[in-house]
Amino acid sequence: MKPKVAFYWCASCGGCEEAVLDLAEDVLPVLEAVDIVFWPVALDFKEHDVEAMADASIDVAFVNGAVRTTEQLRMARLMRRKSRFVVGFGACAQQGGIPGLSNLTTAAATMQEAYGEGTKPQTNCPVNGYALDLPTLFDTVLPLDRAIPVDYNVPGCPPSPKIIAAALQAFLSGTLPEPGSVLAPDRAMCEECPRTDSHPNELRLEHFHRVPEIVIDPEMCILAQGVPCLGPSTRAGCGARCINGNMPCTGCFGPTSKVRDYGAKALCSIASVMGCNDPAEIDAALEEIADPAGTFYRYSLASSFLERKRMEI
Amino acid sequence: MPEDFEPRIVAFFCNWCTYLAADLAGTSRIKYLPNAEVVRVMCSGRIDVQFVLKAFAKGADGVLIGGCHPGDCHYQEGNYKCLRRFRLVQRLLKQMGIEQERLRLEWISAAEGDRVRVVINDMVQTLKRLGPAPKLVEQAADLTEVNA
Amino acid sequence: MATQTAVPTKRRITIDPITRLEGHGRIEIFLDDAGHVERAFFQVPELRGFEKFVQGRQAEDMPQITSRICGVCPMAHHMASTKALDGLYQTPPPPAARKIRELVYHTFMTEDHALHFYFLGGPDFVVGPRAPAAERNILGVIARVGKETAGRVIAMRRKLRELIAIAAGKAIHPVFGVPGGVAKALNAEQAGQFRAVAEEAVEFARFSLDIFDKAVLSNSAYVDLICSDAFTHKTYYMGMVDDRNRVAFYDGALRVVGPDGKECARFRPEQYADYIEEHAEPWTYMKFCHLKTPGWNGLADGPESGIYSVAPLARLNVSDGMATPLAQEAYQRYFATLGGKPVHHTLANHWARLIEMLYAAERMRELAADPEIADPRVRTIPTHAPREGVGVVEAPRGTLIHHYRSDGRGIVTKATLIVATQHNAGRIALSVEKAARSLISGPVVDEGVLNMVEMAFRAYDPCLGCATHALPGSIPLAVCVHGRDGAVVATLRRDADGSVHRE
Amino acid sequence: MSENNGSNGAVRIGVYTCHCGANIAATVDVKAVAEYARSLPNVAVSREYKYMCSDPGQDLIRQDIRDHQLNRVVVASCSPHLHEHTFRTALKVGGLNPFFFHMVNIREQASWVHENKIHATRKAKDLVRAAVRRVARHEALERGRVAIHPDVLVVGGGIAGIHAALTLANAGKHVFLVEREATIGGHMAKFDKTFPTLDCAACILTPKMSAVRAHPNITLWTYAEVTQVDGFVGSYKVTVNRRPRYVDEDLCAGCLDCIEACVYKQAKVPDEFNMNLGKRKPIYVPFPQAVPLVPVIDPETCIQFKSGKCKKTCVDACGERHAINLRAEAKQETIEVGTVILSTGFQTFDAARTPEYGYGVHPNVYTALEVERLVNASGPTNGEVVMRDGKTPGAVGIIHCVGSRDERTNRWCSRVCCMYSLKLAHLIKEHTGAEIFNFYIDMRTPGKGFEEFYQKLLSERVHFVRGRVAEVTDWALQPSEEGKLVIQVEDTLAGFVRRIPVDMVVLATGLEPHADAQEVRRMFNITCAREGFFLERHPKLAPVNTFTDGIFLAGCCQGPKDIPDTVAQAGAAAAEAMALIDAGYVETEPNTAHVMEEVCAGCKTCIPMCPYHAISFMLDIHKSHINEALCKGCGTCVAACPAGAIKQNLFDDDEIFEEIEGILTNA
Repeated sequence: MKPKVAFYWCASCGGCEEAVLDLAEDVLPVLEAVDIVFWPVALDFKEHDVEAMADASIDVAFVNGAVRTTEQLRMARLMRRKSRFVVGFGACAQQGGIPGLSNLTTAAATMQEAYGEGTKPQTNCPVNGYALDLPTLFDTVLPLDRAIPVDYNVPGCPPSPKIIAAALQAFLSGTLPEPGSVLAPDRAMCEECPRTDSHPNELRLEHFHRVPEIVIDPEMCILAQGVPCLGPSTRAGCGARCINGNMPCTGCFGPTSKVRDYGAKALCSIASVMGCNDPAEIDAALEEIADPAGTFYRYSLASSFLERKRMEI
Repeated sequence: MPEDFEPRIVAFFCNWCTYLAADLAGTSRIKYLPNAEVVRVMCSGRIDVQFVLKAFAKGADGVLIGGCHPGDCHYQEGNYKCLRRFRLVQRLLKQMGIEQERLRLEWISAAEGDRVRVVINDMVQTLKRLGPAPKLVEQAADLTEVNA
Repeated sequence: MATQTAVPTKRRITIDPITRLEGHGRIEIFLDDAGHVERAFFQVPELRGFEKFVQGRQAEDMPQITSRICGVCPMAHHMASTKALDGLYQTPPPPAARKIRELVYHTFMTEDHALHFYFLGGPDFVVGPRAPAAERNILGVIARVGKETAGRVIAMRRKLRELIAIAAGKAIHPVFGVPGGVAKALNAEQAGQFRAVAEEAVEFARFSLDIFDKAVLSNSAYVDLICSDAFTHKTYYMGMVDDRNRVAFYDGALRVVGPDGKECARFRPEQYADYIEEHAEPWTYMKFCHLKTPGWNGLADGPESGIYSVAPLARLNVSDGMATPLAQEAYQRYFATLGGKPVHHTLANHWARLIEMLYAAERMRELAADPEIADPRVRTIPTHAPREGVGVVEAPRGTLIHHYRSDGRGIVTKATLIVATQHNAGRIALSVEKAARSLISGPVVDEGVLNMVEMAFRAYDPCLGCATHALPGSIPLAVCVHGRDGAVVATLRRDADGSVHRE
Repeated sequence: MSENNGSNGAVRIGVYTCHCGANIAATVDVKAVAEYARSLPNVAVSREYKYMCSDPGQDLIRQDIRDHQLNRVVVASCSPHLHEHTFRTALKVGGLNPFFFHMVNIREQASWVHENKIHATRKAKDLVRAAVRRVARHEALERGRVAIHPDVLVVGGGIAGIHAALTLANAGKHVFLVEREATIGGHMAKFDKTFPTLDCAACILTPKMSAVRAHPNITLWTYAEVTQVDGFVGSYKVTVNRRPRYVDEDLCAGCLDCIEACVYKQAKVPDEFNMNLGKRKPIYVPFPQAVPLVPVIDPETCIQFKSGKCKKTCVDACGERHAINLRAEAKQETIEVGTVILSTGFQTFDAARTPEYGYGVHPNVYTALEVERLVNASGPTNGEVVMRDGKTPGAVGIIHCVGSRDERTNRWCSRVCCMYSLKLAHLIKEHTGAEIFNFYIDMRTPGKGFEEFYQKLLSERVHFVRGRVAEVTDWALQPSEEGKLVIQVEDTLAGFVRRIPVDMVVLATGLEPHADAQEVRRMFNITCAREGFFLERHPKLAPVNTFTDGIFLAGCCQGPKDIPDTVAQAGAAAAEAMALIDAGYVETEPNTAHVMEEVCAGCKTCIPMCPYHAISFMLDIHKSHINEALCKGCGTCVAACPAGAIKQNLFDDDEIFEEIEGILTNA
């Protein structure tokens, strides 16, 4: 009997689904090998169909997107209950992703920004006699594993075809690593970076550069050029896609298993390779890292130790 | 803020300078406030920014880093690595809504036992003025809303 | 849930996992005592909040951050954002960089239009609106056009997306856009790959138009359907045109024509705020865009209502022609067939889309053949302090506006993002209500009705992915029919595979 | 013996809270702490005991390891710097790997620094909780061994350095003795007699000096300075800069004809060795018994160097030997040694910093060291105590504690001034029969024969006035004061202010660290105490050790002391060095870092982090590698590794995170 597979999405952009489609011809054999019991984007099964299933009757559920609304949380819990394995699929599920940057602000401030002083959407709004409702937003975006227990994660924004295929294969062949693992190499991206050899042995940066200021040499290690590249902090598996686009790694694959807080560690190592000792020189150099939170926690703020900005909510 | 608020400080002291200074303060019976609890590391260069943020995440009201004076590092340059990380993480803390005074870096040599007193007492006063570090409670509210 | 306590349990019936999962595109229909549609609502129930949390970010990070608004058309956001940075830093890209951007962008337009026609919009026509629901999906299309053609579609799309990855790093969430240029030059070999695939793409687009000819235009029933009143709205239209008022995707002026097809505005993208504004309703997170003149007069069409639409239908309506020969032929035939400009038939979007696909492919071919495309000079280093910038492109689904302000260090202080589906929101609501009104009478609602309603909806290819997560056009609808008392008379659902369910 | 590496079975922790007599128990509720520890997870045993470091205390641990199958131990007592080694040894003896141990410092960091028992106890509990969580993550470790290079560097050729060098050399160790001045001997060489025995300094020192010169195991470099020190215990790489003396030590026979032949017929240059009370020539030996007895040419004053127009009579005088080389240049010597003894000595307090005593204003105000030269038979006056005006003083005032025990200058007691003041009083009286007045704050004679010497002076009718002198002035208020220096002082015994006219004033200047002590300390990577003297590892348990393994202290660079103490300390330092050398190796802390190759992606971030070049990049497998022998365990690379691919023994992330959470997890 084919393994039962479910796909589900929370707060995400749809890129993870596109990434699955991008397997193109390759996805077909995989899809034939499994029995997809739930895929809102493509198939007609509804919540009560899932409710009706026996607990743990779905073999594996791939869930992408962060958890940001009560419904997403409720559905995530449902998937958890019905599935033997839940796999966080993509950066948003694993780390909160870019929507996690909302943790630098609040739902109220977000509404204010969008609608100003005028009419604001109401979660419960009678419109001339008709009762309509809208869901509520959390102030804090949660990575999937802070909403429900997650067995595995497939990293990336979006995950690369290579590791998607590998992950599906791992489930089909039952060759699974220990629970809690991230289904990608447990080494930093430099390993697969074509420029890694151009990183000098004794790198000491006196200055940092922001992208607009510098023409990035397409052959040389980007960090060595003074542009904060997070490849050294970031898990491999993407195939150095951004580097091949001649842009620095921004860390969508998250940390290795040895690092607890991606951004803190990335920040720590970037600061370590600085050359200057004088506080004034250090500060001058750091001026070029104008947005540490957005630079080091681009995808991982919601999964960081601090989780969100401390503020009145 | 409650009147009796006692700030909790996690202090990372390097083995060769600041930790010895604390020992000296002890042997000299110098009295200071009991709010700081010390984690000993061999060098301030060992202090990972993760440690600092973990401390804040776990409810520390302040984090104190003590290392050898510039030029005096037992390991030559570890304290400069520490300084660079400190300057950068300060910028991050600001964005995360954590007052920069809550993280403090002090050079205290093995001879400066009294400096330990001055720094810790002063930091405690600062933290009492700032009040407890804002804790992460709001998200729990989100979750309970769903469970309701 | 909070809302449950506020309103009796009947509301829960409308809360359907499908609509929930998609999170979006919920439709609520309320009937009067006579069982006629009194009111229908199209709701978008989520707010992504990008405009807020991008404040404080480095401006140069915006193209990569905002592409995460939508994983379906990330290139559109990436490009609009990159152009906004050009403006922010007052640094136009060097010629090669501009051409590389255009080349990649037209590659993307070709690929995205293909996706919609074959995977999403196609079934309605290729298979047929009245075909059994179970067949009315991509598999049905494959059955009709043959496996070999299907394979061609998949392969074409893959090649196009691989090209995008070569130039932009990634097809999903590209990285190559930087203020005043692109991060990476194309080498001669890569330009060659583009040329080769462009040839194929042109052929592929023509072939797709042929399929449309055979499957749709040769079928008078379909043509009647397209032209039927249920799918017709006389609204304003907006789209981007070049200096000769031909359809433009990457750059140009914004042109607005009225229900009568006459130009009533033509302005530079950065002036958008002088012409359009957003209107909020308490029952949806989606903001409705409308023209400042005549202004917001509720959900109505006609010259008195500021509601307008964008996307292929609109783009063809606002333009005087296409900039490439083959597309121009198709353009003329299109208006000849549909009775001249403007075309108000929502379903004509599908045809217009294919014409645009042909244009995109032809444009791709031109650009790939341009020797300057391989010029290594692809960056201009900004010398001005950043201040404010507006970037506008035509996304597959219509005009996309990114507008940033920053401080002197290039830290974003304010961002306004207007996505295609917001321009269309008013007209989508109209279409849904009109389809409902004209098709539903009495509580008996059958599948046909539902499919008609969805066709109206899907024709816009509403990339709710930009404000929601749904793949374009595949919005499974839940229609809840309420009696006067508000009690639900019926809930029907039309899902992506075309099947319909009554509950 | 077979050692439990802890891998077997569940974690079983023994927690031991020490009273340290009342040191801890007075301020920390030790019972409560032990009680609390018992409630913590994985804790199998929790005890409190009067003195954990005592044998019975250690036996407790050893016993419990056996009886309760403990595989982790926490001791809450004093600073790990004091007893970590003690308890680790106890574990080892108990059959447990010594690194399954963590020490909690509730004395220096709780009981001694806090007053409120509730707070101190709460803090102690927090720290114990943190340690219990931490120690559970500890792993079995082995100490590394570093071979000790048998050669020793002794820096400073005063009596301390001389004695240490000879002791080592006699034991067959090769010693490099480096002295900044042109001769060894240091301050002691300037003294006439030594207290309290009054035996002649030269008689006891000069034989040792020539013994150094003669000793086959000693390489003596005078007129030389250490300029660079690399490496660590066992193998220090040291660079020595030998300044040119322009007279070749190997060729010179010490006939001193060159000095005689100098175009300067009369010595015209102030003679530093004689505190500028005498004169020397541009080519000179500091004093007749100098070692090496090789002249130095002072380029500042030599005509040849200043104008190039000298007849170079010295060169002619040297003749066939060609020992004089006016073109000589500085020589850099690089040596490797396993251990270092610092005996860099002290400088005397600059009397000008106490202007009220008129030094430099009134010609007849002298420092003690100047008087040492005056009373010295080989001094500028051949032992005659005559003042600058040539007169012999009839009354002399000796002012104690100049630059000692003084809030405005140096706060410490210089330990030797009382005794040398008595000595000088005796000598001056002996030489001149003058009336001697000692002005003292307290008379400190805490040494063998010291008090007796004081009594002897009293019997010699030397006057003693207790009181800190207010000023020394030549402003006469009455005829008897005309032409005299008047010492104004409050006699705190008599209880009134006295004005005592004298002819000569001697300032008993104190001892202080060398001006460049800080540079030296940095070079050798050791610590200075607050006042600037080099800091010993422990005042009682390791008085000649520093915090840097293999570097030892002897003499006044560690603090003021007299000759007997200095020599004793020099012997001790030599013994410590020998202990290392004869052991042949030193056991290192296993707190080194290592790369987890399966995680390392070869990003090279770690490589510039290491000040010891312990990290290399292995091109074949494209990963970093840490040479554990070179790693000093600072952990900087561990924090810097962006992938978390480097572990540090004893300070691994797992351990430190547990400690942090432990502290902040309120029970």
